[in-house]
Amino acid sequence: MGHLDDFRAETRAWLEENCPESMRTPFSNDGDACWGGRNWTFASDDQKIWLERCVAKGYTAPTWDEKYGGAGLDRAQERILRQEMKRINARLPLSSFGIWMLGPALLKFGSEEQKLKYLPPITRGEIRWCQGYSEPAAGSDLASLATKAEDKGDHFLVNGQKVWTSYADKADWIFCLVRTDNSGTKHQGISFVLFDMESEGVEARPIKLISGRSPFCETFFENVKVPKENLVGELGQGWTIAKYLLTHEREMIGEMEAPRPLSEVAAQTMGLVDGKLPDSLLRGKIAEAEIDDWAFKMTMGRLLSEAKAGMSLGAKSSMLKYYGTELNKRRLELMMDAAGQDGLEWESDRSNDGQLARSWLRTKGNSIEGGTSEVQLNIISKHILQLPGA
Amino acid sequence: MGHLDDFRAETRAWLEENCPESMRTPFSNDGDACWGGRNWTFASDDQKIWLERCVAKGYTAPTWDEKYGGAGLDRAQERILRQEMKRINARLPLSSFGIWMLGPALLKFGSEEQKLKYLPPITRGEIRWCQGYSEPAAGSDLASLATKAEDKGDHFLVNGQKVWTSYADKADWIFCLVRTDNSGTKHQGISFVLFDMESEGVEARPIKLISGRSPFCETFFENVKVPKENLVGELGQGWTIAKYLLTHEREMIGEMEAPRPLSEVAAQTMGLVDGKLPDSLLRGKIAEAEIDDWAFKMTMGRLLSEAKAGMSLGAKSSMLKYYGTELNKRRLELMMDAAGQDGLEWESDRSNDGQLARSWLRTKGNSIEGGTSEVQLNIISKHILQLPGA
Amino acid sequence: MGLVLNEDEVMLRESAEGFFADKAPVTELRKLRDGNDETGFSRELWKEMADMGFAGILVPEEHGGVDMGYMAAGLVAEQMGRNLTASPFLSTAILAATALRNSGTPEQQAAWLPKIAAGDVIMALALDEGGKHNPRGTTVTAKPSGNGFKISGHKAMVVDGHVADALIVAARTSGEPGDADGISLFIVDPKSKGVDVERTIMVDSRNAARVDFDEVEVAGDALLGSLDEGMDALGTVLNAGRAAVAAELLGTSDQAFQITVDYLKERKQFGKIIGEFQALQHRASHLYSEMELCRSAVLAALTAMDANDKNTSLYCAMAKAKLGSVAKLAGVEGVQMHGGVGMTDEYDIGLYLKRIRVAQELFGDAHYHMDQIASAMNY
Amino acid sequence: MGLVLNEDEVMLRESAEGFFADKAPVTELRKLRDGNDETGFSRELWKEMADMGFAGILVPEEHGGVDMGYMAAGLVAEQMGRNLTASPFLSTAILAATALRNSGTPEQQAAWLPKIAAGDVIMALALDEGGKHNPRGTTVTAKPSGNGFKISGHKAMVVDGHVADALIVAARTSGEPGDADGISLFIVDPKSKGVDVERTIMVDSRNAARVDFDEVEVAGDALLGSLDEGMDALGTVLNAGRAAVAAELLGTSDQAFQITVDYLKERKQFGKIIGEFQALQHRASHLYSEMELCRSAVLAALTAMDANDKNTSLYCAMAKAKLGSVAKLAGVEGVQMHGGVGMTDEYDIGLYLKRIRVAQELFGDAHYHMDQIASAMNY
Repeated sequence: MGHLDDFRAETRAWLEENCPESMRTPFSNDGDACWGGRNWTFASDDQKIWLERCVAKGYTAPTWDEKYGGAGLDRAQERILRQEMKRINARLPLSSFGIWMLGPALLKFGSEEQKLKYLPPITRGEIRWCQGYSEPAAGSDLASLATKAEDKGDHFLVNGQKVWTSYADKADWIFCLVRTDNSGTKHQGISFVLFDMESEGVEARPIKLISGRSPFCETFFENVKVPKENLVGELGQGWTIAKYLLTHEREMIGEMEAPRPLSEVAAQTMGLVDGKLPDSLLRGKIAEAEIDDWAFKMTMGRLLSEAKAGMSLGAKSSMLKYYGTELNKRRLELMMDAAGQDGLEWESDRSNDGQLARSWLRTKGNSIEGGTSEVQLNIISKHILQLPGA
Repeated sequence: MGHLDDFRAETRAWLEENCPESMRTPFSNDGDACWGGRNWTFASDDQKIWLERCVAKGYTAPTWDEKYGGAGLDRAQERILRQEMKRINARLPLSSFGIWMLGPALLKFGSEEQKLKYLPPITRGEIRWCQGYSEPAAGSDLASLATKAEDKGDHFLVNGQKVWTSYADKADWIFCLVRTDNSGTKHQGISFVLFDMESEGVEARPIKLISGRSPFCETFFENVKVPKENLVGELGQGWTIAKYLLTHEREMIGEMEAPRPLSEVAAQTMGLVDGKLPDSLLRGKIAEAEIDDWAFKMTMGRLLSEAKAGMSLGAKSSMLKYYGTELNKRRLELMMDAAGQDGLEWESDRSNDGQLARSWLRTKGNSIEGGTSEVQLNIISKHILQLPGA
Repeated sequence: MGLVLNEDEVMLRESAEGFFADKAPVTELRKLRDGNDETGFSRELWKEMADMGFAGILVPEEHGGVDMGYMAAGLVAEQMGRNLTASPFLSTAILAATALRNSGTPEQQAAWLPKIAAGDVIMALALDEGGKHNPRGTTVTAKPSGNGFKISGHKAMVVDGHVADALIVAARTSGEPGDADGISLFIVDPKSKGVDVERTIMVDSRNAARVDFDEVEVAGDALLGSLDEGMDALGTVLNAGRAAVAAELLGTSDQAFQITVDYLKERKQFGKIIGEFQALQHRASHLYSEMELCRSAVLAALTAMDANDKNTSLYCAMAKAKLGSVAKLAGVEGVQMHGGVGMTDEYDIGLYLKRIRVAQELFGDAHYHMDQIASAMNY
Repeated sequence: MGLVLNEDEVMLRESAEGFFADKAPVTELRKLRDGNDETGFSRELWKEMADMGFAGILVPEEHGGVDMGYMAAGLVAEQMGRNLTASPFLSTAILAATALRNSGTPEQQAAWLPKIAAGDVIMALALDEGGKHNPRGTTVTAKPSGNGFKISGHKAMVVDGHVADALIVAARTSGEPGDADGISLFIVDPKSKGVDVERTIMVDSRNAARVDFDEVEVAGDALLGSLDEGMDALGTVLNAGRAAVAAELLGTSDQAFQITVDYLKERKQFGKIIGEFQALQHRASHLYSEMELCRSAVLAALTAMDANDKNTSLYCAMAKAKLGSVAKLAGVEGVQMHGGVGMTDEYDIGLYLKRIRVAQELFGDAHYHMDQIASAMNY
């Protein structure tokens, strides 16, 4: 383990030296994240410096190979890096769908040219990506997508509409599922293509959510020309790639960590009487949620260890997605209960512009996006319990 | 209302005069009920006297016409009788499937001869009836019953098997659903027949339940001859009669009243600390259950009033059946929680032979018998919410 | 209790149904919100509600009201709930009217009740101070000063407080926070020196305010009801408020349920109408059953109010608790069954979810009432 | 914590799996029950379990045990739970062995541990007194008397108390019921004068007893652990008991779930296998998810026991709470999904429901632990 101990010491020293003070505090709101991209404006000099230093080390995508802009770390080293960053509360230098989603897909399904072309700019935060999966008529039934890409010799001609494209209005490029063939089952004939959002015929319109925010868009494609070399994997292999990414995303969503113990938030909000929360029923529900939170974290740890030991996670990712998102919804309901009337303010400074209420509303989408809870339960029924007709 | 006031005064006086002291206490266990029948042994002289006096007044079936052994009371009078009996805690003089189930069916679908033949012995507690509906392969899917009755000229020849026949081993006669025709849909070709359990070829075997009791039987019919005049209603009308009775039964099961407030039982079992139940979470769940109990009773009252005002109860009986039985299950779970380890004893005198535990186990059947909760939810989905494909 | 509406009540319900669907549907709330309306409600609508008799629904006839009682008021509240109608109905027609008719002096009644009935005045109850409902916890003080009192302290969640012409303020005239005794009610002009009103825009786009009192002087005749015994008067006001909010929640949650069922019949996924999926059917049918219980609970509470039944407080608390719980379920299930579009501002279901959150908190959430009920029933 | 079994543990689990499925399946419990067996368990089985090393699984090697630790003990308990195996494993191999190895004098260890490992002795913990678990509420007293003590009072739910060769009794040597301090543990011979043992047959057909102590004299060396500080020793014993019962419940509820899923795949209704009904599928899948969390909770608690982690008490409490809740759900859903046959004694699911009821109550139900956890975490 000497090699790892050395790595830890080096990493700690490097972080101590290079991570600016102001980058050592948790994100206080959505605006604190650094997403990069052609039109990115840094929130502060420190944000810029921190990104640049991490890019130079390959730390925005630590496990990717160095030729793709990564640091070439193995899993053990990556964990150490994460631990050391957490130790000083270092912010994530770059938030990126390119790193979290497109990257893994390209690494597994892309050609070497594609990897070399797309991955380095992603790691440098130069190109911001968005994901074009869902369509209005499809919803949970992702595979019934209708956006079509016609073969026009050297390019595809893309026509159709996507919805729930996260930050499409701010993204530079899109990775997109399109239908290249109508003849087989709905899962066949789907392909995975990449194109520039500045291409002629692309329009992104933000959708206003119940939280008052607009992180998603409706995105329209009218005769968009996509060069053939922008196809990832084989023609018709899009569904396989999408499923791979969905499993990946499901795990990530399931993993979203609760920043502070619920009981601590509640105690601060309501105050304690004789050392106890004054609402004894809420106290019980909070204890129940914290027990579940603990058991859920233990489960993620266990399944991760099993995965490392070579057992496949498979459909269990659906269980994590289902339970994690429902638990998070419960968590925010309980926080709202604890805050009571104070948590209902929407626009005041006092409430940080209704942050709690907006977060509460935002969580309602957790069990819908990335496959609804109902879809996850269907998957468990079919693939794990093997119930007939599921 | 003078007429009703008079009736109340008369009834009160009659009860005062005629109800023996020992019949003025609640049933303390199953054995206290009087079921009557050919082989009935009265638990006490008082039980016998009380039955005989009620029979003479027509009070075992108060709303039935006098010629059928009833008292010919209208609904308002019947309510007064019930109130006055409750006032002195008078026991039900006769528990009878004949009165609760067969009677209403005969009154609606039977011929005049059948009414005159069967109803009076029912009101006198001379013939004890059981119900032959469920079959092993049918379960919730009642209409898929297979017990067949072949037309042999002057009689039907009945062959098949029933299950969940309550007290079939103790009953004198059975009212029974049989298949007289296989050619149509499964709901067609079902007929409703009556026959003597002493007929050759009838055998009833008690089923031991998880509660340790055996109120139900498996009942076998091998070449049982049933005279044709024992058919109730038309040939093939059995399903209509059965549905009528099920709705009736559903309302009755939904109506089963909780004898004592849960909170009172819990306070007695656990004791109070500073005037509160020591388990604050259980206290909250009990309050929740009592609120639901109240709202459920209010709902039964409201729907009853609506029914009287001419609005049809219809599929709402499924809602009552579903909610009432699930609530009762919750109630017994909470009583077990309150009793803790003391409630787990099964055979001691202290625990009255494990009465609480056995009652708890018994309630698990509430949401199964008379149509499972799932079947009730299906009915609500289809007939009330009119959801497609339900 | 029959809990079945009589002919007059059926007529009133139908007229309210038509009125609110026509004059104040959900699109009106959106207009007020998106136009950043200063008041958050429509004064014209309120005037029309007065013309319909709704503003004076609890005001005695001699003061110009129609005096139809709580069942009637509840039927109106239910329709407002169904349409998410913003108006001072709760604050003025229910809470203030109840306080004045039960505890006001003849002079106070003559001064305020006719104006309430005419829709000429808006009054607001300033009771809660922190995040959770806690009447006994009142810390705002009213100290004797000359012939009157000086009021100091802070109130929050004062519904319609930012547009009120008069505030009914609960203040402590003796005892300590936590005591039931020692609270008194005062009618305070918000334009008085030392009163500072801050409008708070809530998640449901409806109206509330925080109000600061800095040594606010009021005359002796500002006292509403008996000195130190304000909890008695408040008891009835809160019963009325709980029953009315429960009735509103009945309308809100039932409508949320209805639009969800409609959506289930319309939306297709995996080649099926989603209403065909049994898992959703069973959840919808469960919610239907809960809604039936809710309706009975609300009717029972309103009936008890009108009959001045000895169980009134208990029934109002139980109805508020039951509606609080079930309405939350209806909101959450509604959004989930709508799927992605349920998260968009474009669909109405989210607005229902938000209003339910606020209303279930008003005058005590389900936990508050369960605790109170258990204590009242000695367990 | 990886929470993944190592090779030794996998081997142990497999051997326990085979052993209990072979020697002590559910039919054995039925035989003991229906034959009105006097002891309620099989002494031969217990002897065989000792031969397998299970009786001495926590006994140090120098005392003849295999000293494999709590993870190992939990794996055995899980398999016993799966088969509803009745045996003195919990009372003797877990509770008594933990108490003795942690708090016993060398003499006490030498006297009892080898016999425990050999399966030659049964010991029972006499702690609870009323319906609900409440160690601090101990009212049984032990008063100084000569060189020893006199014990008086009543104990209930003494698991295996009717067959025990020795009782470990928690008694108050100072302080008042409710105090954590002032409790001491004693090893008491049930054949002593003044001890009255009544076997109580429980809903799960398993063994417990009520024990009366009427001025029972014990010598000074009967004291197990420190005088007045018995709660320290008890703390570890209860952690072990909670982790072991949680592990047993994991086996019981997982098996209840499995036989239910099997039934769903087999039973036909309305022309369909009932497992095709989506409403049942979703409920089963939810339960599956809960079972996954349960497995992690149990493994985490057992791992903490073995590592003597600072969070051991917390983890054991959380595991017991979680298993208590989910196992109840598994039992209730199991019976409901079986429909009518689930109500019959012929099918096994009812036996699982019954055992779950008893086990979830042992050493504190979910409410008890939630309350304790909240207090421990300062809220």
